[in-house]
Amino acid sequence: MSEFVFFLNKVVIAGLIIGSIYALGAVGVTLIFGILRFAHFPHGDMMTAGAFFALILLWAFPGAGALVGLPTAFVLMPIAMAATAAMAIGLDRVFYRPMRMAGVKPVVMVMTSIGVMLMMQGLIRLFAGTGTRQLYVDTDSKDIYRIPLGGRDLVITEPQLLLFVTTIVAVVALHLFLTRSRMGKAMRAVSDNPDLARVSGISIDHVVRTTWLIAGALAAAGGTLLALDVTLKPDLSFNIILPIFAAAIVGGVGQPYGAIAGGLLVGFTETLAVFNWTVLLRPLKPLLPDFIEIPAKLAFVPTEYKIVVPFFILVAVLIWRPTGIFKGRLNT
Amino acid sequence: MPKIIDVQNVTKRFGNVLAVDDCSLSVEEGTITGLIGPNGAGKTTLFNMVAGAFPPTSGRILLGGEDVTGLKAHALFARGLLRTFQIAQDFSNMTALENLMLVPAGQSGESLFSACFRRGKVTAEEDETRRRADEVMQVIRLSHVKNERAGNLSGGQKKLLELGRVMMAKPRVVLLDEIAAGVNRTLLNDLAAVVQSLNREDGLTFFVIEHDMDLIARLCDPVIVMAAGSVMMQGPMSEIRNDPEVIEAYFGGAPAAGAH
Amino acid sequence: MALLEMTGIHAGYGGANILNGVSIAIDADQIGVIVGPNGAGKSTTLKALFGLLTVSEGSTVFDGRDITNTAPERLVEQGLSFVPQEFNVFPTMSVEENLEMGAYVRRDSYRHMIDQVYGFFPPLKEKRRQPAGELSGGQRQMVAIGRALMTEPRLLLLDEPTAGLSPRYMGEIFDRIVAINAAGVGILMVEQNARQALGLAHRGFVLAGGHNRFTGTGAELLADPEVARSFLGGGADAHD
Amino acid sequence: MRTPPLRETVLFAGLAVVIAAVFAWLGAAYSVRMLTEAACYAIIALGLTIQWGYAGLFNVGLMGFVALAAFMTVLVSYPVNWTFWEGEGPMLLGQALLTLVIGVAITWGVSRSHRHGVPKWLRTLLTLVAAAITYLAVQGQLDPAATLIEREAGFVGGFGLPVWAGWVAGGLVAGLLGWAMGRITLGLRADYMAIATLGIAEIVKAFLKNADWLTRGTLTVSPLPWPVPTPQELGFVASRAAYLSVTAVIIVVLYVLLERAWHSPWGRMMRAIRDNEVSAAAMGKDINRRRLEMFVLGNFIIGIGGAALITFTTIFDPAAFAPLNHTFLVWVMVILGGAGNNLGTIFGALLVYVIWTMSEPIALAAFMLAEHWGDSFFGWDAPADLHTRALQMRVFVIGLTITLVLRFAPKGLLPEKVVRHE
Amino acid sequence: EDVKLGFLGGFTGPIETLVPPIHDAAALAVKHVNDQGGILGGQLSMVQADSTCIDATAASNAADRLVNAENVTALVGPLCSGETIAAANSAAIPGNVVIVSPAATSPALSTIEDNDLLFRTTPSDAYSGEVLAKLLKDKGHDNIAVTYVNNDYGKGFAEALQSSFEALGGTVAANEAHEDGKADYRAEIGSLASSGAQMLVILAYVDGSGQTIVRQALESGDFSQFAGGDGMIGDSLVTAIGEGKLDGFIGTKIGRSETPGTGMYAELAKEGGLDPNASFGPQAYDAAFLLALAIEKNGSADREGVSAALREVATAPGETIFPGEWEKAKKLIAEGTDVNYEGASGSHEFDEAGDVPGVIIEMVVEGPGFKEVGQVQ
Ligand SMILES: Nc1ncnc2c1ncn2[C@@H]1O[C@H](COP(=O)(O)OP(=O)(O)OP(=O)(O)O)[C@@H](O)[C@H]1O
Ligand SMILES: Nc1ncnc2c1ncn2[C@@H]1O[C@H](COP(=O)(O)OP(=O)(O)OP(=O)(O)O)[C@@H](O)[C@H]1O
Ligand SMILES: [Mg+2]
Ligand SMILES: [Mg+2]
Repeated sequence: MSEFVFFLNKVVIAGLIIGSIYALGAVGVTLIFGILRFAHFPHGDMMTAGAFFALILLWAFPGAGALVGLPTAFVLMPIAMAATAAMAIGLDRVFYRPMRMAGVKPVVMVMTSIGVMLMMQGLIRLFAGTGTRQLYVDTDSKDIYRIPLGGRDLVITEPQLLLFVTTIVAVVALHLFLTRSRMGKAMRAVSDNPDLARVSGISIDHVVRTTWLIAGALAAAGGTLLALDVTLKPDLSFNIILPIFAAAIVGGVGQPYGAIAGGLLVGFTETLAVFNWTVLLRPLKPLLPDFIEIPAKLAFVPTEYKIVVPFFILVAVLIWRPTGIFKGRLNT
Repeated sequence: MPKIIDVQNVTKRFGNVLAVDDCSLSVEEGTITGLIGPNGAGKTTLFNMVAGAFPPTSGRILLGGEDVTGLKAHALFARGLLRTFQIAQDFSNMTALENLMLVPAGQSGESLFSACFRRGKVTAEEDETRRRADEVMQVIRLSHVKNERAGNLSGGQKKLLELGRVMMAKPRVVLLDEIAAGVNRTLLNDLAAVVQSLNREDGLTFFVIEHDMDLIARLCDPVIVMAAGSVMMQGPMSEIRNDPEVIEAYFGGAPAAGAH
Repeated sequence: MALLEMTGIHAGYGGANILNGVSIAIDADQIGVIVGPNGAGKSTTLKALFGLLTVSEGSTVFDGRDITNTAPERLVEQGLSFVPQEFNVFPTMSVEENLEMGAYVRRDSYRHMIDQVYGFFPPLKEKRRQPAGELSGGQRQMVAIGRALMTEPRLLLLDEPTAGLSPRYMGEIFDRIVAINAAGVGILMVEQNARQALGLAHRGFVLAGGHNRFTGTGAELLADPEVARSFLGGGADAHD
Repeated sequence: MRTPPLRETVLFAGLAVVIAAVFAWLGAAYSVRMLTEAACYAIIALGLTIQWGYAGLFNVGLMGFVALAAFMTVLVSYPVNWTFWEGEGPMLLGQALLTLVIGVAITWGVSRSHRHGVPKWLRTLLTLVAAAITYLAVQGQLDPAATLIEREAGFVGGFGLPVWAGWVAGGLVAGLLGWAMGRITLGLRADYMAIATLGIAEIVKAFLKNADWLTRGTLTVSPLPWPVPTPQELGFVASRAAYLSVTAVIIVVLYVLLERAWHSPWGRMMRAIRDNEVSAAAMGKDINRRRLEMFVLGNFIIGIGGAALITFTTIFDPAAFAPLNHTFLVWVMVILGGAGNNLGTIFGALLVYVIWTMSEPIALAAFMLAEHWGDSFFGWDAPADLHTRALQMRVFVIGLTITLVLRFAPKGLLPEKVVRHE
Repeated sequence: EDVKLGFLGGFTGPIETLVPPIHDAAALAVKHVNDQGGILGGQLSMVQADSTCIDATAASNAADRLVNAENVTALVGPLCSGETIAAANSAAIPGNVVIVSPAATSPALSTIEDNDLLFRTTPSDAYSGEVLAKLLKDKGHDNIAVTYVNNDYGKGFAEALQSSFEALGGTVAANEAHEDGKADYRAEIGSLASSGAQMLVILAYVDGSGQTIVRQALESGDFSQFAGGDGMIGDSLVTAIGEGKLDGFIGTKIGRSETPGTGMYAELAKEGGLDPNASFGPQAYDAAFLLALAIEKNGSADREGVSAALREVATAPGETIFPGEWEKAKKLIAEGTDVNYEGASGSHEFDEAGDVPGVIIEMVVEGPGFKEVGQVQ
């Protein structure tokens, strides 16, 4: 039993947490991919920027959290989300819109976005330095819930719970928005055929703004929650942009659910890849004949190969479903 | 006459849509066979399978007596089968002329080695190909836009380009999918004459999907009528035009167009 | 008063002008038909009218208002509606969603229009949940026309509406166009099935090489032997 | 002869002026180095332009090929490690290799067993089992061998052959990997292919980084032998100029051959496939074979360029092939120069590399200037960490330059030309 | 005559958080030189270049710029081992430039054919591993789990630690690599925890994976006892995790014997607004100071002879010079007296290979930060 709880902690919960982070990022990436048709590389830095906005707010209103009994950064997160969304829209105005107007190919947009990414990285470091920071201030303390269960604790922290809740709320809301609302459908229409969308009376600018709004806000949420749970570093998201892309693509480009599925898939493969199965086998020891020895370590791969496992799974999934789990869009 | 295309009990499903339903038909060598039928009858789907765009769910397709079910498009081209597309499929970033020069099979310059190291031979071949492409351009009246990007051509011009490819390739069998839609009628008359001469003089077999009854009546014998995924009837145009079932399904009760 | 008046339009796609002074005018209760050889600039005329490319010279007046170079999304609000010749459906959206997108600018209920379109094209009702990209060529054309009808426009622009439709639907489209027009909607369409189209046109325009070549009533153009020979597939020899 | 076209002339002249300025500012030794590195990148970029510009293949795994080719160069041309050859290592490795060959043969055989009436699901199952057993068996033999080699000899060393042989081997093996990878990923559409290539490249790099017995892993291998005399023998400028000539010859040869190919029916066919696969297939072009051809060829060239680059830096460090930076760099070179235009690609490689390296002194100089002005006009006391921040701003400078250039030349500086026959 | 030194460090890249304090420490030495009379009658300056830590191409390019374009007399070297080798082989050695790395710890550096140009002011990992093993064993830990950042530093350290620890009779239940910079290490911690060990040794960087691993291991309750190498020493670790939660964390830190120099440097650093405990800060100070001494001794800004002079000023015999004592040293050198620099991070008696014998300090977390316990024998 205690071994099973260990499994829950190390695989299920850990996979869910990291998967949710990836998913929050991937939803934005996949939306931008679907509607604006390019891979948005600065997304990770948008997540970082969102967390920095939260940090600034935290300095400004340190007591906000204590009022409701939640971490201050979380309470202030909606404002950070709004700020990041505004920033995303601004970036679009300055950098992407002119390119769109010139009718450039998607790959040129990708390169532009890489340029923007480098600029953002430079700026974040310029203003924030390279050190690590915490999003917990003295007035809050990070609650850690330990639920005793068969000799071992099931451990989950407050930011992790908030992360789950946020992810679920965000996904459901986004689903309703995309399938029910007029705007949501218009977004899909623009991604299908922008010219015809205009002919139908849809304002592309409006749709694009909405896209950035959603993507920016979700990125800020993802960044803030990740920083809350771990730490805030300037290179925080640069390191997770690859898994985020992987999640978006393997889920199916342009498919918000795909992003969720992809995020969780990548999250779980990361945790499963290095899980030591011996732990689960140990309790069976008495049942087994003596000559079978349980090895001390029984994992799919050694930890130094952990980073390749998600990619391995990705390639396998793509061979099985060439356009991702949720049959993504084909950019041609 | 031998059957050059022989479709035997072919079925195609897309999910729960039954697009072609146990369809059997054949095209005899040397004919211009028409294929008509209501929208959504499965005509294009049938063409796609004959041309190797995707395999049938079940059934067999023979080309010149050989079983070609499931072969890829390029392999079928090599066996002398060429198709045109209902929704024009041009190489939009290449010029109209290059769209045609691409077509001839067996160009030695298509091997990387020859392209790099056997320039003389390749150049000579190229000159010949270009000359032929220029001729074809004359026939389809696109000479004035031959150096325009194909993507910039008008809807009808793209259709003409599709037909131009047929003239470049000179295959054994040609599948024409609604070549007339959007083509100016005056020009169409000339094109019909080209098809007829390719058929009579060069012995090309044509299998033609068309909704323009004038053109069908003028070119095709026999005509096959498809409805709901399978063959409804087959015969010369005069018979079909007066068949009450066909009138109901296809001409929509009104006296057949083109009968005036 | 003319519902639509294009005068001396010059426009192009960035390079040389394709249109060199095209003029078109129809009244509110009229059907106008544009015919001409391939590449004459017919589609370009409609695109220029609908704000999809920049007009460099000339003006378009709709219902007394100058709409030259107005963005398409604005025009839809003003009661124009357009079926392009190519790329005229949203391929990954279902048939019904395509129709809903047609009604994007409508704030009132448009359910009745959807039913009307289904009534008009029964195959679409069967396929309402299917993505439009999986439809047959003719079915797509039905979706495209249906989408444009959703706003109940005052002026309907159709670029080759009958291309790819079986004779049955072609006949019905023409009947329908007459009916819509009878309800007071102006119609401007490009057609290659020129004889039938000109047969019901109040105004006919023959374009060639980016110019107006002939203008007149439908009947006048049909009767003109020169027009018939050069643009309508020959006069007498069409009956061979 | 035609007169050279205006745009090309102006751009290359401008670039020449910039390079001359760098010579004047930073001296010949450094400038020749920069040019040599840029030339190596130009070779890599030519490989990528074949894949992306010619064939529309979205390869973001190019650092995997570079790493592999660099490793092959080490294996072929690094001096022989006699301790390894005299020990038991070769024998143990031989056994592991034999096991691998047998295992692969059995797996391959099993995977084709459906032709002999074995049901498909059973075949899949058997194949997986055979593959797993092979993996375990090889692993079981390799582990002790690796431990032994690492302990006694460090790593296997090289074969001491000439450097050019290493480069060719590097290109060939990169091409071979491309072939295997292409078989798996070429069916995928651009975006999906991108992540698949990236994934496979990461796997290759992880292997190179962690197989210490083979590559010395994070301990790195250095100094790598050069194909021309080293700076210690000839001095910086002369030896680097010699190296630069070698890479320049490679570029010229590649350029001439690629131009020929591009303007022949082969090039036309590739453009057609890139434009519209469905239609190209209907015109009788074997899409998959041709794309594989392109992919392999491109990777061969990428491999050669990568081998040349790593040889030039004198160190093989498997951790150094960071996934993003270099991949971006080469992509930006291709796109900014003009995908599908060989001259544009070479131009882009030179220009972007100059920007890349100059961003640092420029950022420093700019900050210095700011400090100076701030001090003299406003009595501003510059923060102590100004220099470190300045260096971090280099990424900003690079990003800004990229976005600006793309903004004003969105199709690249020398865009692909539509081939016209007059 | 003015003299120019070069400073190479990974201002961008995986150790970008560590580099600024290291650079500032070297800059402090330069400041001391200039404040106390300058060098060779002129001023000492230091130019920087970004060597990125992981990217060998960028590192050798950056080194080359300093060597060939900036014409520096000597280099305060790159910090990661790979980039140090790259910089040395492709620019410094052919350019006859002395290169002193304050932080490259890989044993591979000792064996390079360097014409006696490559030095370092930090001992190699092999030694640190040995000492940490002994320390842990002495404290009664018999069963440990080790996780290291997968680079030359982490790997060399971990291997040395494992072999020494096992030689002392302890058990290394798990010894696993992890990649730096990931957002989450729960899976790795799980794998380590499954080994059953109670003590987790982390060989990583305090502002990188190290901090995250400590935090997540604490939160999950998998480990309660921690130890780490020099990369983990930094008060920011305690600040980030929370005061009191890490008490008892055992650390080792390279090279600051209780010579008077240590204390003097601590004073000077505080005066200059720097953290005296920053990883590799004292080593960087020493590297720059030593090079300044060597150049002064050599009598010109030329590269020729710097290497020999460096050995002279660093090693006994001679009048002892401590950090900050530039004026005194300058005077002694002018008089022709032999000097011996005893630095902030040790006495720097270079051996054949240009390495210094290690001095390892035991550190422990107490209250708000790390405390020195003393030199490990
Ligand atoms: N990829 C697909 N997925 C699902 N259904 C499809 C697909 N392609 C075609 N169909 C369906 O199969 C049926 C037959 O289509 P097909 O294109 O063959 O018709 P057609 O006879 O060519 O009609 P038209 O004259 O309008 O071109 C249609 O109902 C269509 O909706
Ligand atoms: N996007 C474009 N860019 C450049 N030129 C174009 C573009 N679209 C069309 N053209 C050119 O404009 C001319 C007129 O095209 P248009 O589409 O208006 O013809 P059309 O009269 O509608 O012909 P069709 O009956 O064949 O549809 C053609 O010569 C075509 O090559
Ligand atoms: Mg069809
Ligand atoms: Mg048109």
